[in-house]
Parts: sequence; structure tokens; C-alpha cells
Amino acid sequence: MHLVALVAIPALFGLLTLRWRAVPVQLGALLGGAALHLGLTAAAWVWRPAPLGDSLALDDVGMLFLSITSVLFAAAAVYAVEYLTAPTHYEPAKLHRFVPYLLLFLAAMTLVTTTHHFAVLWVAIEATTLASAPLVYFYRRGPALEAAWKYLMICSVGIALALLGTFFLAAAATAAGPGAPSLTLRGLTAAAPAMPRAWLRAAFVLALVGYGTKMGLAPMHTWLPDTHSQAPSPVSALLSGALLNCAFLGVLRFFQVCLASGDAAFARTLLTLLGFVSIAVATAFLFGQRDYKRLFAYSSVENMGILAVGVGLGGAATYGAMLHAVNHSFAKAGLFLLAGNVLRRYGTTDARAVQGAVAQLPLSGPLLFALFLAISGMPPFGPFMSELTIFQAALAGPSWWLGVAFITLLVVAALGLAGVLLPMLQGGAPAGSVPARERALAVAPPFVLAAVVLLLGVYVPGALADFLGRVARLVGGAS
Amino acid sequence: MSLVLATLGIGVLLASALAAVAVGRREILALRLGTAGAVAGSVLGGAAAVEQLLRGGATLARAPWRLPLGTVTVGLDPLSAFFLLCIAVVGGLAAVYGAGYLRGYAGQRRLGPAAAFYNLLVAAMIGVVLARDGVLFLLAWEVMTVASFFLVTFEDDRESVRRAGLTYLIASQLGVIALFVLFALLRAHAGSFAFAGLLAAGAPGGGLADVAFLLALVGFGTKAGFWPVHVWLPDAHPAAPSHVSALMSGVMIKMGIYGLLRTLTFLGAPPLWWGATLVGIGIVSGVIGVLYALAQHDLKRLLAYHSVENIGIIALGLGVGLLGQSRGEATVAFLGYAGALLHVLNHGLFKGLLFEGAGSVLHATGERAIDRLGGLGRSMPVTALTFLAGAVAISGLPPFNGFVSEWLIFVGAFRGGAFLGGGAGVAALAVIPALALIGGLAVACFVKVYGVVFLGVARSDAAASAHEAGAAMRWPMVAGAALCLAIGVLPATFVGLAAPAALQAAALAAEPLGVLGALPAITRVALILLAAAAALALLRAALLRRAAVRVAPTWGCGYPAATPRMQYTAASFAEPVLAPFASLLHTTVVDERPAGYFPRTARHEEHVGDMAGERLLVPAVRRVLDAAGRLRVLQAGRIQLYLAYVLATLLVLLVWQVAAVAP
Amino acid sequence: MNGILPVAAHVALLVLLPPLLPGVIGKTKALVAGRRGPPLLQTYRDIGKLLRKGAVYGRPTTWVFRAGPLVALAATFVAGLIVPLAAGSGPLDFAGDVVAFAALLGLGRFFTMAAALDTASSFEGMGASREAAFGAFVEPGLFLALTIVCIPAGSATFARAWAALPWTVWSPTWPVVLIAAVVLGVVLLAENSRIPVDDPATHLELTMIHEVMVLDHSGPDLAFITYGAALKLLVVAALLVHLVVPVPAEGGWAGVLWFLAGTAAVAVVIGVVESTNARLRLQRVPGFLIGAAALAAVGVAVLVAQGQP
Amino acid sequence: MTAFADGLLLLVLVTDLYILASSRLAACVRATAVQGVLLAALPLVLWGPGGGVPLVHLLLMSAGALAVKAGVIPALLLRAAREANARREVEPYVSLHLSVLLGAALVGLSLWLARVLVPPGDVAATLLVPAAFATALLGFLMLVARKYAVTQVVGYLMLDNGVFIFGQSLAGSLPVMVELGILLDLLVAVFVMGIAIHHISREFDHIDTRALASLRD
Repeated sequence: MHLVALVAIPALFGLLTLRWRAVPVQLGALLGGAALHLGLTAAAWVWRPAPLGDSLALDDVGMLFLSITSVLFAAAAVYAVEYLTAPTHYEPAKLHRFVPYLLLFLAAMTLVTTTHHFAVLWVAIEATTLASAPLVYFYRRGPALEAAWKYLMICSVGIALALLGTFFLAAAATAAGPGAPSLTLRGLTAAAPAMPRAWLRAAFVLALVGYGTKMGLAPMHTWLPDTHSQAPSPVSALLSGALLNCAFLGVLRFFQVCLASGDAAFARTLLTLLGFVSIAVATAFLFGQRDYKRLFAYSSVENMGILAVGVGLGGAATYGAMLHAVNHSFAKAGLFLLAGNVLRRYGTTDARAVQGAVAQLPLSGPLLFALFLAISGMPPFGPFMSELTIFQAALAGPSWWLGVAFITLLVVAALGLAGVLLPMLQGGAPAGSVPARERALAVAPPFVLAAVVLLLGVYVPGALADFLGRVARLVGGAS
Repeated sequence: MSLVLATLGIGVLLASALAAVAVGRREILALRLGTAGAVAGSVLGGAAAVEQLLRGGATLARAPWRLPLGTVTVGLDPLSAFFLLCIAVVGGLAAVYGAGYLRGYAGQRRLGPAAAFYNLLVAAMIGVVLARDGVLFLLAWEVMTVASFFLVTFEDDRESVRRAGLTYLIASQLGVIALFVLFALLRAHAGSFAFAGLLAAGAPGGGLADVAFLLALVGFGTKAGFWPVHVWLPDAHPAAPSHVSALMSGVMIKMGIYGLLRTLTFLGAPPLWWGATLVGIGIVSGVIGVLYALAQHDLKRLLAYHSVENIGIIALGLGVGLLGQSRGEATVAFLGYAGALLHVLNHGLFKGLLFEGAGSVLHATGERAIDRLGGLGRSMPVTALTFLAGAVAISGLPPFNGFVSEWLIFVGAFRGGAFLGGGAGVAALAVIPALALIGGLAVACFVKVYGVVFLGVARSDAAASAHEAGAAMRWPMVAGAALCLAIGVLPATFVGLAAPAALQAAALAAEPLGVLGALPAITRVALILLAAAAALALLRAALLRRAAVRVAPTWGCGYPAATPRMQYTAASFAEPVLAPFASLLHTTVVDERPAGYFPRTARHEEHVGDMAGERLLVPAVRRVLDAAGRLRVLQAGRIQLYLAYVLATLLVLLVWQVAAVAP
Repeated sequence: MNGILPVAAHVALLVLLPPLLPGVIGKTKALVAGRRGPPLLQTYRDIGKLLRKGAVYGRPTTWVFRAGPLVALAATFVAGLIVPLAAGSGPLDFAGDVVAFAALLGLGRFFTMAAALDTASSFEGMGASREAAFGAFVEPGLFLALTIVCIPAGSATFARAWAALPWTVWSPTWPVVLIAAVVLGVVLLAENSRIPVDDPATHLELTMIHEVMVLDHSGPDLAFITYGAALKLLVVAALLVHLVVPVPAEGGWAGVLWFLAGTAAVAVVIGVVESTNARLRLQRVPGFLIGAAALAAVGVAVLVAQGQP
Repeated sequence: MTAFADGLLLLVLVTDLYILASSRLAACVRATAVQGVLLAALPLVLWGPGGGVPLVHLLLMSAGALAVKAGVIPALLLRAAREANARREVEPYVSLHLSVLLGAALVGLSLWLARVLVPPGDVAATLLVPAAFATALLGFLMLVARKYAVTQVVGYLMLDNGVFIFGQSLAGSLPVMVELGILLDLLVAVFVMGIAIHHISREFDHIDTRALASLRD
């Protein structure tokens, strides 16, 4: 029931708000949905919900991504209330174009994390695209339309490939043994050892390319910068922080089947390869980037590459990747929320038009600086530790040069970020300008996210470390 | 006990940093809090270091705190303690100076963060020397970089400052790649990030030690400022507020030396070429550093290049030490390391002092161009006197401290040349003329600086209306000068502090006999020198009491209408020194010769750019960026193109993977 | 060096002998040129006269201007206490004293140049600039020459180095010692502003080096400078003397005699060199000094090739 | 049944190539509808009575596919094309001739892939896998080659049809609910795309995606 409630409550609230457009209803549903979802997720940590058959179940991997999604959604919801109702910004009347889809989006993402059925997984991931496309088009401008169109087309095409991959897996399972094959994780992992290798490989390639498109792995990442630059900031935060992870979970599920088959080496190679390509491509685009929201989007591509590399390398690197998933989600969501504050102050996403953000935005500016350092892998923030974990595992692995390439790319990418962000952050205020008076609700969510990222940099609670270790072992790593 | 003090010091520093930020807009209060914390933290750290050095041995403690990837293990051994001492002394003095210096910025800049990042930087440096675990070390190291980055960009409304900050960040981060790889390699070898584990695992073999050495050289050398990875240094140090320049030049770059020494302790007996390499680096850094310093017209930039020079001297000492170690010559090894270590302290003191002096000049005149100063000795007597002490000290002249450390290195090199034999002997011999040349050039440079800035008459209105710095700025300079003199006069005491660290670096159990027996003689030399000068002064006073003393215009060789602008300038002063090295410098010349019978204007300017930067590194970076820029056409905006990428990726991967298992 | 007597003898030589050297050089030059020249003791007389005079100080000068002559003289004097004169060691000798010796000369140069810049005169600045350049180029040569004599001794100590000098003609190292002597000769000329580096007798400020630096000094200060210059000549010449003349290590009267003879010979040689050479163009001086350093480096290389170290 | 099924699949391939070669939007959409009808027949032909799959399941699938693929979606697309007043695709990125040639190559590739990926179980059609691959790949080619939003959606539909064809080999193993969910998702996707096309034509006065290339680096 618990699991059903997790999915159903936001879905129900979403459908409800589609119908009733009154502002209090919209706000209440948004905040209430977020709170309920967060509460249910927290409860799931204490009382792990019982699975409903083989299809709806919450394992440690799902738990990790569910928790990230839930927390980020709460942060984005609180922020969005301020963002959408601030007098200077958008009239509350537009709330109904926002809240229902956001809630449906949450429902879809929750379903992704809680299902063990590959076809349901596919349906859920496709649903995330469909629910979030209207959000991308929220501003109803030409570029927003373009972004939404690209998002819709590219991700749908990718997802279609993933569906083919899912079918291939079913075909492989059919070939594996007598009896009707099942598309649940349990059924597939059981059948995996006997699956014909060609089908398994083809299935994984399709899933990797398909879900990888949604996840933002290069060279399928192309929709990501467009979408993130056009969507409202809280939506960008959720897209980068939560949605990409959900797509990653899709890849991980396929990877789990490969692991069970005993033939995971090829999958590791592919993950590592695409991971490195992503990091490299993203790094190249970070330099001289003119739009700071696009900048963050490319940084997400880079970080998805890091996750892929971590899982691809296995061992301790996988643990690092899981830790990094948390770090990246929180840091990136915080960055996008702060980007919203910057956008509101300067009225543009052009990085060159922004200067002296630290002086102009006395709260958001320093916070943005801190999260920039965090996402750049600077201590004492979490990404430093997770990237160091992946790196040292990579260096200790069979090809030490992979480790060197990894750390080099990461550092260069951080410099690319610095090259764009520092000129925005630094510099004095122009004469006569007054620093902005910032509203608490616009700063509190990113502040909380930054605090978590900081905490994870200096102290990972033992329980969390154990949990992440279990997650890592589930997806072929070691703690 | 010492560890408790040191960690307490870090605690005080961090707490005061938080407090300085927390008081918000009450800038002066924030500054006071920060300074008080910095001083208290430095005192605690210094006490810890002295206690540890006097007691000897090493202490180790593990905190009940787990980093995500390592342990919080801290420790103090002679090597750490000696560097801790340097941090505490220079950090404390510069903090007091900073309290006076930053006051002038109140109302224009946020002082709270500036004070906080200062304390954070000091705390991070203490963390670096205390760390006994690779992860904690790297963490402290990066925090050090971040904190110093914020300090460098304190005046971030100036474009040049922002650029310097970015350069600094780029250089630091590229350098730190090598350190990451270094520690990961060591961990792969030893199975642990803990230093104890690295030591227990013994020397890595199979070329790994060589690789590790090279990585340490690049990684730590970038922070230290070895040529050619020094390029950030002449930009960043002048950009920072002067007390920060003092701290960065004085001790932060020495963290690179510390890291190098610490790494060497893990790598076992050094082969000959390590020492020879360091000697080579030392020669190039030292000579190039001082030459570029001579060519500078900006006071702080000049001092920054002198840091490159002095790091070169330290590298020479380390090289001599390594050479001795590689040949099992304990005396040579000890002398080299002791000289290098003492020079770390010495350079911290006199470079701190000099940057503080430069800051006072900047504060009083708003001018950093040497050729627009002059005559400040009259209006700023304390600054002038202390700056002179620093100038003599940095030139390696008695009776100041720079002489003592260079003397140790010289003596080590002489002994090395005599006893090492073969390639090691030649390398040691190469140190001697190089150090001599560096010393001679340093004398030339500091006569130039001191003469043009403080002597003669003012070349600009700003210089003419200069005033002495406030008490908070004066006293640290006086204290620094006094310490420089104290080490020069009482070397035995201070070499005694460096000796345990040198022994540790050289992996020696006991001090080689008789090496330091000559130090009391240096005391004698210094005292006789001071006494002789004093006696002569008394003699002259006695003689002049009976004779007429007049003050008159300077003899102008017959030209009656001399103006301040006709004084010798820094550029002209340096020209004959630099002329033979012209090919080593990257000089751009602006030359407007007088033409016609009644020439109106004539101009001659020479600017020396950094060859390593402008010929080597900047083009390399630009090339990489251009390549990245060319990739941008991939994101051309057309959805069909994007879908084609997906299709192409799919087909390639599918055909590759399926063909791999095709029957 | 132990005992009062040798120390007293050393200090006496150090204090009394210097002004004689310019006299000997001057006499030699005069003789070569066929003139009578000034009296041998002229420098003593000049110093005495200057000490009794008053002083004129330039208006822009500060205490640095007054400190210059003092520090320079004091530093040279201490260097003189280190260097062995009429014996195998000086009163202040210690292991590594060679380095201190060179550094003390540097200190003197530092303050002389600083005092020159304190006058705000472009001429004196020019002199200081040239002195700075030549001083910097002299250092490597000086140290390399000292390396040649110190390496066989295994120590940067005058007493040890002089004791280790090969006084048998067929010793394989004597050509190298000869190189050291030649280089030290060049250093001597440069350090003391003699021809061909500088012309102490020139009368055009634009071409001077040392003289133009001290243009504004007068009275006792000038006396100190004049005396200091002579002292420096003696102190540096003492190095050369020990290379070319077998001053007995135990000193005594024989030591004094050998030393006086050697010093006189050096002074005469300087006089002859100054008479037969012209001053080099300023731009060519660095080449001259660097050439000397290169020669010394060759000496060191030969030493290494002989397996000496 | 094999021959019958293969004939059906051959017809699917013919419609694929027809769509690829056609420049008129209406013709493209109609051919899609024809393909939808063929696909709706596929489950019945493949698994027929006694094929081991419950008849209800087959009928539901068939009816669903007919409604969605041959009914609603083509109607939606036709309306969108009419609304945008677009008749024919003038200059596609890849010319029609080249498209057909490339299409033929992709069909070749599909046949090779099908030789390696031998269909498991008792699927009674030799052309099933190649036809699935070919339809999907040709749909992809449409997506890459064409400029108009409507033709792009047609390409997407073909891609999905390819997946659908392959899915028919698994009719036994997928619960009908899931299959219908997939169909529904497809419907909603195309529906959303239709809305997007509507907005595009209103915003830019046509449905040429060249206008949608302002976001770039």
C-alpha cells in the first residue's frame, strides 16, 4: 500500500489540480504533495514497504533514487511557491500550468524508482518526459517551444529504443528457458545466465542508448542544454537533479541483468566509454559557455558521465558513483535554484551580462560560489570525496591511465566552469546599485541543499555509508 | 601536548573565521575578531611547534571522525613542527599587519570574509602539515587553495585581480592533478592512504618511486613556484592585499616544499638523478627568478619574482641534500636539507617583511611603480629601516639570516663537490657558481629597489606626501626585522630548530659530527661586524665634532638645474645587469627616439613578459581552448543532427557488440 | 690561529699595510710611464688629511648615505680578519669561512651602492648601476676560483685550502691552481675597480664606476672610503698572494716576509697591467668577467676530470 | 501461417519505403494508417487461434493497435498538417532518392542483424526480426532526414511500429495491461507532439523545424 500511495498521491493531486485551478488548491496540492511524499519516503527508511508482487518493490537502489527525488522535489516545491508567486514575477494565475505537471512528473519519477518491472519502468520513464514537456514550455516563448520540441522528440526516440531493448531482453529470456518469461527484475536475473549473449548485448546497447539519451550521456545529450536553459529554474533543478538519475536507474536495471548473466564486462566497457565521452564532450562545451543555465546543463552531462564511469569501473568506484549521485543531485539542484535567483536579479541568462553576483545578491551569491566550488570537486564539499573515490579506484584498476584521464578531465572541466562563473560572481557592484533584498523562501531551499553537500564532504554517517555500500553491491560494485 | 595545542590552534582559527563572518556588516569588529583569532591560533601553533621540536620525536593521534574516504589522523614530527613554526611566526605577524592594512578598506570592501579566509588559510596550512592521511592532506591542501584564491581576489572589482585569481586557480588545479595521481599511486602501492601505511609499505619499486618523484615535483612544484610552473605566482602575489602576499609568499608556497619533503620520506633512498634534477630546477628558478625580478617595475611583482628565486635556492639546498643522501654522505645531506629548511623559515621572515614594507608604501602612496617613488626613507623611517633589513637579508648578506641558510647550502655544496664524486659531485659543484650568481644579482636588485624607492628624492607627488604606516603595521615589520637579525647573529640556536627536521628528511639518526661547529663563529663574525661599524660611527662622530658639517645640494657634476626626474631610474639601473641576459628575457620595447632639431617627445619603455608563460603555457592553453571551441559546431541547434548522433551511436555500438558475439 | 702575537701581527698588517698598496701601484705606473709619480706614502697622507676635515652632505641624503662608508669599511675589515695574511689562517677562521668572506665583500658593495643612490644624483646612480652589474658578474668567477682551491682540501675553509695547495712543481693540479690565480687576478681587478674594468684615475664622471659612486662623500667619510678601498685591495690580493707565494702556514717572521713580498709583487703586477692596458668599453666588461668565470669553470672541470673531488 | 505472416511483414516493408519516398505529407500519413492496419492484423496472424496466446489478449491488442495506429494518430496528424497548411516537404535534409538508397542499405543491415539475432522461441515468421529492425531504422532515417514536424512524428511512429512488430514475437510473455499501457503512452506522446505542432505552427506560421534551431552553442 505504501508504495502505491507513494505513486498515487502525487498522481492524484496532479489530476486534481488539472481540474481545480484555484490558487490555494494549487499551492496546497504542491506543498502538501511534496510533504506527504517526503513523509512517506522518510517512513520507507524506517519501515521498508513490502513489495507488491514482483513488479512494485523498493530495493536499496530504488530507495536511494527515491530519496533523492523526494528531497529535491520538496526543495523545488518550496522554491517554486516563492518563484511563481513573487509579485515581480509571474502571476499566480499561471500556477495551473505548472503545479499539475510537476506533481505528475513526481508521480512518474516515483514509479521509476519503485518498479521492478521493466515494461512498467519504460512506461514510467516515458511518462516523465510527457509530464515534464509542458513544464519546459511553461514560458510559452519560441525558444521554450523549441526546447520542448527537442526534448520531446529526442527523448521519445531514445525511449522507443529502450522499449526495443526491453523487448530484446524479453526475447532473450524466452530463449533462456521454458515457461513464460517474466519482465520483472527477479525473473530476468534468474533467466540471465542462460540468455543468448547476442540478445543480451543488443538489449543492453539499446537500453544504454535509449535511457542514456534521457540520462544525458554524450553524444545523445543534445536536448539537455536547450531544455535546461528554457525551463523555469525549479524545473531545471528537478530535471538535472532527479530525472537524470531516474534514467540512470533505467540503465542500472539493465546492468543488473547483465551482472546476473555473468557477462557484464561488455556492459562495463560500454558504460565507461560513454561516460568518458560524456565527460570529455561536456568539458569542451563548458569553456566559454555564454548561458549559465546551459553551463550547468553541460555540467550535468559531465556528472552523468562520472556516474557511468563509476559504475563501469566497478569495485569501490561504484560506491563512489552512488555517493556522487547524491552529491551531484543536491549540488546541481541547488545551483539551478540559485540560477533562478540570479536570473531574477539580472533578467538574463547571458553569463556575460552578469557581474558581481556576490555583491549584488548577498545570500545567493556566496551560496552560488560555495556550490560552484562543490560541483568543481573542491573540498570540503561532498563531490570532492566521491570523485576522489572513483578516481582512486580507477587508478588502482587495470588501466591506470583511465584514472589519470578521469582526474585530468574533471579538473579541466572545473576550470571551464570557473572561467564562466568567476566573472559572474566576482566584481564589485556598479556605482549606485543596492544589493538585492532576498526572500527567505528563495534562499532556504538551496541553502539546505548546500548544507547537505557540505556535510557529505566532511562526514558520511556510518548508516548512510553502509546503505550506499549495499546499493553499490547491488549494481556490481563493492563498498 | 603539542598536538593538542596545534589542533586547538586550528579550532581557534576556524571559530574566529566563523565569528568574523557571523558579525556581518560590523566590519571593524569582524576584523578585530579575525585578527585576534589569527594571533591566538598562531601563538598556539607556534607553541606546539617549539614544544615538539624541543622535545623531539613524533606524536600521532587519530580523531574519532571518519572522512568519507579516509581517517582524520594527525601528527607532529620534526618536519611538520618546523613548517608549523614558519606558519605560526609569519602568519601571526602578517595577521597583525593585516589588521592595520585592511582598516583602510573599511566601507569599501567586506572585511569579515577577508579576515575569515585569512584564518582559514592559516588553519588549512596547519592542517596540511598536521595531516597524516592522504585524503586529509589533499583536503587541507585544496582548502588552502580555495582560501588563498579568495584572498587573492579580495579586490575583485579590478580586472587584473580577477585575471590573476583565475590564473592562480588554473595553475593550482592543474598542479593538483599530479598530487591526486601521486597519492592514488602511493595508495595502490601501500593499500592505504595513511602515512603510516605508506611508510610501513617501504619504498615502492619498479619505477614507481621515480614516477612518484616526478609527480611530486610537478604537483608540489606548482604550489612552490618552480620554473616553469611558477607562472601564477607573479600575477597572484601582487594582486593580493599585502599581508596576504606576505603570507602566501612567506609560507604558503613553502607548503609545496613541505609536500615534496614529505613525499620523499615515502620513497626510500633517492637515486642520483633526483638530486641532480632539483639542482637543475634550483639553478633555473633562481637565476630566471632574480633576472625577471630585476626587470620588473612593479614593486610587488618584483618581490613575487624574488620568491621564485628563493624557491630556487631552497631547491638547490634540497638538491644538495638529495645528492648527499643518494651517495650516503650524511654530512652533505644534512647540510643541504638544513640549509633548505632554514631558508624556508628565513624567506618566510624576510619576504613577509618585504611584502609588508611594500604594502606600507602602497598604503602611503597608492603607488606600486618603483619609478614613481623615491625619498620615502625620510617620511617612512621605520618602514625604510625594516625594509633595508629585509633587503640585506634576502641578498644573503651577513649579519642577517639569509646569509646563514645560504652559507649552509654553500658549505654543503663544497663538501659535496669534494666528497660525492662522479655525477653527484658535478651536480653539487654546479650549485656553487649558480648560488653565487643568484646572490650577486639579488644584491643588484635590492640595491635598486631600496635605492629607488626609499632613497634619493620623491619622483611623484604621491611619494612626496607619503606618511609612515600605523602602529599595527609597523610593529610586525620591526619584529620581522628583529627576527631576521636574531637568526643572523645567533644561527646556532635556530639551526638547532631546523636540525631535527633536516635529520628526518635525510633519514639520519643523529647529527653528523662537527657540521655545525662553525655556527658560533658566524655569531662572532656578526658581532665583530656590528662592533666595527659602531666603532667607526663613534670615530666619525668624534672627528666631526671638531670640524664643520655642512648640508649642500648634491654635486651635479657641474649641472645646476637637476630635477627629481633626472635621478637614475630602476629601469636604467637594471639595464647593464640585464643586458648580457637579454636572450633569456621576453622583452617588448617601445622606442620613440628624438627626431629633428627640436625634438618634443622621446620615449623608451621596456616590458619584460614571462617567457615561460607567454611562450610556453599561454599558447598551449589557447590551443586546447581552440580545439574545444571547434567542437561547438556539434551543437548546431538542428534536431535532425542530434537524432543522427543517436542513430550513429546506436548503430556503431550495436554492430560492434553484436558482431563481437556473432557465431 | 692561536695566541695573541699572531693575531696582533695579523691586525697590524691589516690596519697599517693597505694604504701602501695604491702607493706601490702608483709608483710602478709612474716608473713604467717614465715619471716620478706621487710619493709611496701619499695615500696615508691623503687619509690623514681627510680625517681632519669637515664634511659636506648632500641635501637629499639620509642616514644611509652616512652608513655606507662605515658598513663598507667594517665589512671589509671583518673579511680581512677571516682571510689569512702572513700565516696559514686568519684570526677569525672557521669551517666555511670562504663563503663568509665573499658575503662580507658583498655587504660592503651593497651599502656603497645604496649610499650612492641616496644622493639623488644621476651620475652616482649610474656608477652604482655599473657596480651592481660587475659585482654580480664577479661573484661566479670568485666562487669558482675558490672552488678550485677548496675542492682538493675538501672544505670551504681558507686554512684548509691553503694547506692543501700543491707546492711541488710537478703536481698534476698546479695548472689548475694557475687558472685559479689568473681568475682571482681578474676578480681582484674588478673588485677594486682597476683597469681594465674601471680606471681609478679617470676624470670624466660618465666613464667612472667606483669614483663616481663616492663623488659626494667628503671628510672622514671619504677617508673611510679611501682606506676601505685600499683595505679591500689588500684583502683580495691576500688570496692571490697565497696562491703564488708559499706563505708558511705557521706564519712567524718568515710568513710576514713572504706575505709582504707577495703583496708587493701583486701590486707591481697591477701597476704593470694598468700601464700596459686600456680600459675596456663598459659593454665589454661583463664579457671579460664572464670569460674569467668560464675559465674557472674549465679549471673545475679539469679538476673533476682528474678525479680530484 | 509463416507465409501469411511474412507476406504481411513484406507489405509493412513496402509501406516503409513508400513513406520514405513520398514527399506529400498527406500520403505519408495515410501510408502510416495503412501500416497501422497491417500491424493490427499482425498479432492475429502470428498467434492465430491455438498459438498459445489467449484470444482475448490478441483481440484487445489488435483492436488497440487499430484504434491508435490506424485511427486516432493518423487523424491527429492529418489535422495538424491541414492546420499548418503544409502539403509537401520541399527540400528535406536528405533528398528522397538518397533516402530510399539509404533505406535500402538499412534494410540490408537489418537482415544481417537478424542473422545474428536469431529469434527465440516459436515465432512463426522469418521476416519478423528484419522487418522490425528495418521499420525502426527507416523511421529513424525519417527523423533525421526530414524537416517538417509532421513528417518527423511520422518517423517516430514508424520507429514505434518497428518496436511493436518485435513486441509481437513476445505476445505470450507480456501482460496485456502492460502492452496497452505502452500503446497509451504512444498515444499520449503523439498527442503531446500534436499539441506542440499546433503551437509551432501558431508561433512560426509553419511547421518547418528549421525555425527550431535557435538554441545552440
